[in-house]
Amino acid sequence: MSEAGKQHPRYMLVFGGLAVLTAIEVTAAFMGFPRSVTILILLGLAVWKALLVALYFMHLKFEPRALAVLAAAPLLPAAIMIVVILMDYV
Amino acid sequence: MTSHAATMEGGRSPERGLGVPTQKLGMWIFLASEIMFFTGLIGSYIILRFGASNSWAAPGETLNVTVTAVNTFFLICSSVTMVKAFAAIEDGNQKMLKVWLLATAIIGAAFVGIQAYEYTELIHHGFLPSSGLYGSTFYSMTGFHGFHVTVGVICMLWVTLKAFRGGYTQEDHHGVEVIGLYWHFVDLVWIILFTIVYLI
Amino acid sequence: MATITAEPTGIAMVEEEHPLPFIRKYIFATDHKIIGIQFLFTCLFFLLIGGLLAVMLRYQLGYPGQAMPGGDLLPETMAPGGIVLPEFYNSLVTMHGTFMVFFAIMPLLVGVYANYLIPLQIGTHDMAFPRLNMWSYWLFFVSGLVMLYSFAVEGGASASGWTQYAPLSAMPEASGVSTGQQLWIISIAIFGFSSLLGSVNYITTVINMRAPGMTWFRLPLATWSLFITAILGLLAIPVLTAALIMLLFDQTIGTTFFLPQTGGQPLLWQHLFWFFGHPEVYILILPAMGFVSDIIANGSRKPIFGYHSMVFAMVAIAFLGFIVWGHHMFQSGMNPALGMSFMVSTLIIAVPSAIKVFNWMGTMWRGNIQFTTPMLFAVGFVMLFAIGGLSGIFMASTPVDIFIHDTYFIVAHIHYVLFGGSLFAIFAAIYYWFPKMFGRMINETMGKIHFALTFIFFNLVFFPMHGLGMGGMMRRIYDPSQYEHMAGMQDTNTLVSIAAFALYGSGLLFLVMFFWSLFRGKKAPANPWNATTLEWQVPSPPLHGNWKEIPEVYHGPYEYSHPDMEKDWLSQNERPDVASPARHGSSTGH
Amino acid sequence: MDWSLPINASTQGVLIDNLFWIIFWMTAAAFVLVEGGVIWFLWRYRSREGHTATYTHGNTKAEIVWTAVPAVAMIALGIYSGAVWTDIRSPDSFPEDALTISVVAKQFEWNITYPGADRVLGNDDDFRIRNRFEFPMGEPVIVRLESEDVIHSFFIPELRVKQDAVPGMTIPIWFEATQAGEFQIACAELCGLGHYRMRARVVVHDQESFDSWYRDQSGAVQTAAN
Amino acid sequence: MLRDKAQGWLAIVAALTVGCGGGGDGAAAGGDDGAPAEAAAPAVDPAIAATILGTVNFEGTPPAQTEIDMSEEPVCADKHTAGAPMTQQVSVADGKLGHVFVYVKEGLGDMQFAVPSSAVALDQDGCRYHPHVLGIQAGQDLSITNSDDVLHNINTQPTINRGFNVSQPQAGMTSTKNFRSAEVMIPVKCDVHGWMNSYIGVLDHPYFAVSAADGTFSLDGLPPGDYVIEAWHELYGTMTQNVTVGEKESAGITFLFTESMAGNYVPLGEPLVLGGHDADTGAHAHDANQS
Repeated sequence: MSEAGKQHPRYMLVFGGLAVLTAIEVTAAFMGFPRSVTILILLGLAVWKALLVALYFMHLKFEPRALAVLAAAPLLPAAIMIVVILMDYV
Repeated sequence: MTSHAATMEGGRSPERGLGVPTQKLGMWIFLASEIMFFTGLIGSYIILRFGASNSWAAPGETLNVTVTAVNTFFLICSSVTMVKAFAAIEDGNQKMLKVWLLATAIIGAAFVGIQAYEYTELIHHGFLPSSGLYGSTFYSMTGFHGFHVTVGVICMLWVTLKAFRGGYTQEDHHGVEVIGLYWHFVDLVWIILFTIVYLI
Repeated sequence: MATITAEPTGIAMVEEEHPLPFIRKYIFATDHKIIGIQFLFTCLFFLLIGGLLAVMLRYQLGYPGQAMPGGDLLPETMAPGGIVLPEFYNSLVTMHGTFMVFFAIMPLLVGVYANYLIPLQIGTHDMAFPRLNMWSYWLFFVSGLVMLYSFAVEGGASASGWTQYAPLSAMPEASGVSTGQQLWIISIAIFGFSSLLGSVNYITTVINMRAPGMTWFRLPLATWSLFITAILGLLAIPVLTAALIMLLFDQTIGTTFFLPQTGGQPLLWQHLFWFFGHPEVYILILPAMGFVSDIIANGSRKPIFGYHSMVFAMVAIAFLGFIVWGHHMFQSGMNPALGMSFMVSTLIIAVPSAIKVFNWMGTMWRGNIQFTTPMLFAVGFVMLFAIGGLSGIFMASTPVDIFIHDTYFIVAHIHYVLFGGSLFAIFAAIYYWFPKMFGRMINETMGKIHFALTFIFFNLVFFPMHGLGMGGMMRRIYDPSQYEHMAGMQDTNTLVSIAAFALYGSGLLFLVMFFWSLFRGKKAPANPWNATTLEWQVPSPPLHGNWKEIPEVYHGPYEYSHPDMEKDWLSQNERPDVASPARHGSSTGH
Repeated sequence: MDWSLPINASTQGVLIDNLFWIIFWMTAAAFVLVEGGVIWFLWRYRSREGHTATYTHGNTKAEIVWTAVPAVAMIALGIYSGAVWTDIRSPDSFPEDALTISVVAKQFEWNITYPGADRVLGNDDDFRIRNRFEFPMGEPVIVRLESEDVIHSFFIPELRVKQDAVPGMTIPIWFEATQAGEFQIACAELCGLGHYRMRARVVVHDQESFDSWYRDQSGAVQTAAN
Repeated sequence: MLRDKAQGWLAIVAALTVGCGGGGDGAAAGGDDGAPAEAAAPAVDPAIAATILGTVNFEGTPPAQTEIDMSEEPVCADKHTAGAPMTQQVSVADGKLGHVFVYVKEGLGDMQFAVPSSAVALDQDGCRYHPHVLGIQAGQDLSITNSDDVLHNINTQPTINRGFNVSQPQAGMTSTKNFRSAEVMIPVKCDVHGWMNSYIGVLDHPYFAVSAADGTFSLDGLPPGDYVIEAWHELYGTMTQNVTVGEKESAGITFLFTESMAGNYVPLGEPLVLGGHDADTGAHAHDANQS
């Protein structure tokens, strides 16, 4: 909090980033790479965008570490859930 | 739990908690459970599609990616207007706060509108929730995201109203920050959804 | 961080000055104590309902196919001429489980005591979000009524077991229940949202609003357990909500998540349900462990044995709770290799539970044990929970589970944990905190009688069930006499049923006594049990806003029988007159 | 009711019962330790004149002991159970060229399809019998479980066999009966209002009587075919 | 199904709004109450009433009846002292076909008929339905009895009406139900005894009959007029004939079913409107019948 207030993160830069990444995504999806590659690229980009939103728009970058940890905590059970259930099918 | 360090050394601890305002902390905890909710939906989708290896239409075949891409862009815009609004009130700029909040609400509404249009189109072409697993998962995931956006828009209007009444000051504007967190989270979920539902 | 406690303090103080109108004080109350009490009364009512359902289904099992006394009051579609119909029996089984798990035990532990205790034990004025707290109660109330109402709709209440295994729960044509089934789903979805609001409140409050000096390792174990429970609920229940929504859609708008015809996966329901369901099991036991820890330390006049390992054990249980769900699915057609890994994690989770049992024994060891009613129930908890834990090892072992899965062995196990465990702890808690909540004591003699009856009849009901299970009697069976291998079991079933009626009777006795003490019990002092935690430092019942000024905490929660002290307890906010027990406090365990 | 498992009539039953009794004695010991300890403490340290509690916050050594002991016990149990589980359920444990029978559950009956003379399922000499499951002892049998509507569970107590039948899945299990006799299939998973009597007759023959029975049945099919 | 769903949503709304009022009122679970009393019938003057007498003949060899194995249900098996029970689907006695549902399909215009106060009985005896095929008027009581001391469940699978699936675990149990609207035919089955099945024809007039073992049937008390008579059989499908009867006349008709008709499309639960078959519902009914 204390960092913010006077000068803000460069929101417009982040916005540009998000827009560009989205554009890349949409094109990449139809470039006809091998499926696995496409999926990898798309997921990578999606995560990147998500991080941009979380770190800058949601200010996680400027919050106490503790809050970031708290925010990320659910990702562990979430990952466990999906991975383990997938293991039942493959 | 992570703040042992801060509070473990005995005696009194001047600084309790995470050093985060209660409202913001509450919202973050709420979002934690939202993550699990969407994991339930998205996880099922992943398992049904990739785990149980059911046949799926290729991207763009059933769904109109172009329209949705535009819609995605809208949602991102609304996130920007949202942070702008927050920045404005941090600077104590009441006028811009109102402007940006209003913009956010409107763009959010537009997003819902376009999604509604998309649905009607799809239903018109006979793609229904009852059209196999594809329909089931698609409508459940996007539907519940849309529901979240709608709720967001309503809260946003409420916050905007309060802003017009001058309810927020440079010192105290938790309301704006909290709704902002929710809004960005919904945006974040859409980023994931757009990728795995429309593009993959 | 002025904001942290500023605004609740504000509220509290303001309301001190001009008291609220009745409706805002007692009906749409935002005071955590009133809300806790609202939960208490509502849950006792649902406990009564759940018990009644159990009595009815036990009657059918004890006297298969015979007309149930008073059964003819029920409509034709449930019990023509008082004879319970199979489909109604299935509803009874389902709703008994549902009411007990969702509307009795869980809210009794969390709704009542998280609300009532947390702000008092951590030394603050109220919850972080009093209004959300109010919503949490009223949503719970509505969901309960919806569930109750489902008995009255055509086709009756849900009959696919409280686990709602799809596709039975997704196919009205298979279960014979459509509306009741949908009401079940909706009710639990509302319930989920209510408990979400609760969790957010409890977690925020504990993190941000502890009194000065109330460090993490000075929190009473009750608060610790409620905090961890809230986290479990926060992360587990949304998954159930998502699954419920898919189930509802399968029922109503023709989706096919769990219907195999178009590739839907019945097992996906089980995975999602138990991903919620197993943490849920710990939601149902962790707070009980917390209460019992407080009460045993108090009843033994001795600091809890191994405070830190108690905390870490709970954290370990909570975490492991998320990776053991598959042990409900060993025979479900899940990949056997996966079964193996789930077995391992399940066996490992037995260890922290064992640690806690031994620590409670360690606490009693060389203590100065008071035979108060709460203490009796707490010790009862330890003895019965131990049995439940041990019988759990049988089904954790996958090969043995092949035989005892879905038999009465499981029923015995779950009831030793949920009734012998959770409910005994709830009784202990009610007896222990009743004076604080209502400013009156429960008559000790009556309490001891209630304990004796409950303890005896409980074991008479549930211990024989192990035997029934070993004999191969399946769960959710309307009439065991239909099978050759259960031919010799009728006597036991009848005995169990009779004991069950008696157990319900002793429950009613408790209610009578409860309400009698509410009005006639003798006035309670602020600290009737000479306890050390903060809630006992305010008058009974505490004033609105709890504290005139926020107390300051100097040491751990269980400073009993400190050698340098005159009296045998030292409350957390007492400045030690001689040597500082705080040093002992912080040098505990490791 | 006597406190015992039903008679055991299968090879895997032996493994399961042994494991059951091993766990029984382990837990019995723990049971005596805990309950005995609690009762002893209750009496020994009861509040009375001149008796005071000892002020202690715990003892690390003790903690380590009662963490390590259960941990070791559980791990040992896990390893042993794992071995047994593999013998019974792992795909490689399935016997070659065993008699393969298809069992299809539906509300509220068991339809058993036998492979017929050629001992191969899925051709026209198969024959189907309702609620009657007959097979020889001393020979491994593979059951391919399916369900038409909801989840049922294929449970034969005396053979220590239990496996859910899940619609949309074909789940193979195998077992080998060690003695002839008549038993019952019980449905162990709530499947609707008829769940409580969704049962079928199990007849375990000795080899010869099975062969003759089997010949009659498949013969009947042949004649019906022509 | 669909009706269920719609009804389900209604209940959802109800529960969320009024729901709080709910609770004890078990009576509401009573289910079907009598259908709305219909307008008093224009009494068909017995003086002029006509009759249609008929026979259903069968040509060819009926499918072999197979034996039902009731060995796992002694209670029922013991009731079949005279030889083991056979499948009931086709009953042919020297060229005559039984279990054929014959009814007036068209010709009554919009005449209204009173609902008889007497109940139609469906008995379950020896794990068989008696009768195997029966007709009933919309709104008329159907009283279902269990004469076996075993569990039976009566699982009706209508297309138009609201179905029910109730159980009778003991001998002597009776439940009374009814169907609100005309539907030919409604399959009935017992899931506990896979071989048990029956068909119920629901009409909003009293002119229907089921051919006896000797193939005969009669439709009495008809007002004079032109009629389309349909004969329905669960295996051989339907046939129709046009008949004209004058005052006090009694016309005779015969239907001829043949072996070759086996496997014909058997209409179930099709709306009884002029203009005949509606392919959709037909197909739907068919599926419903399969499942």
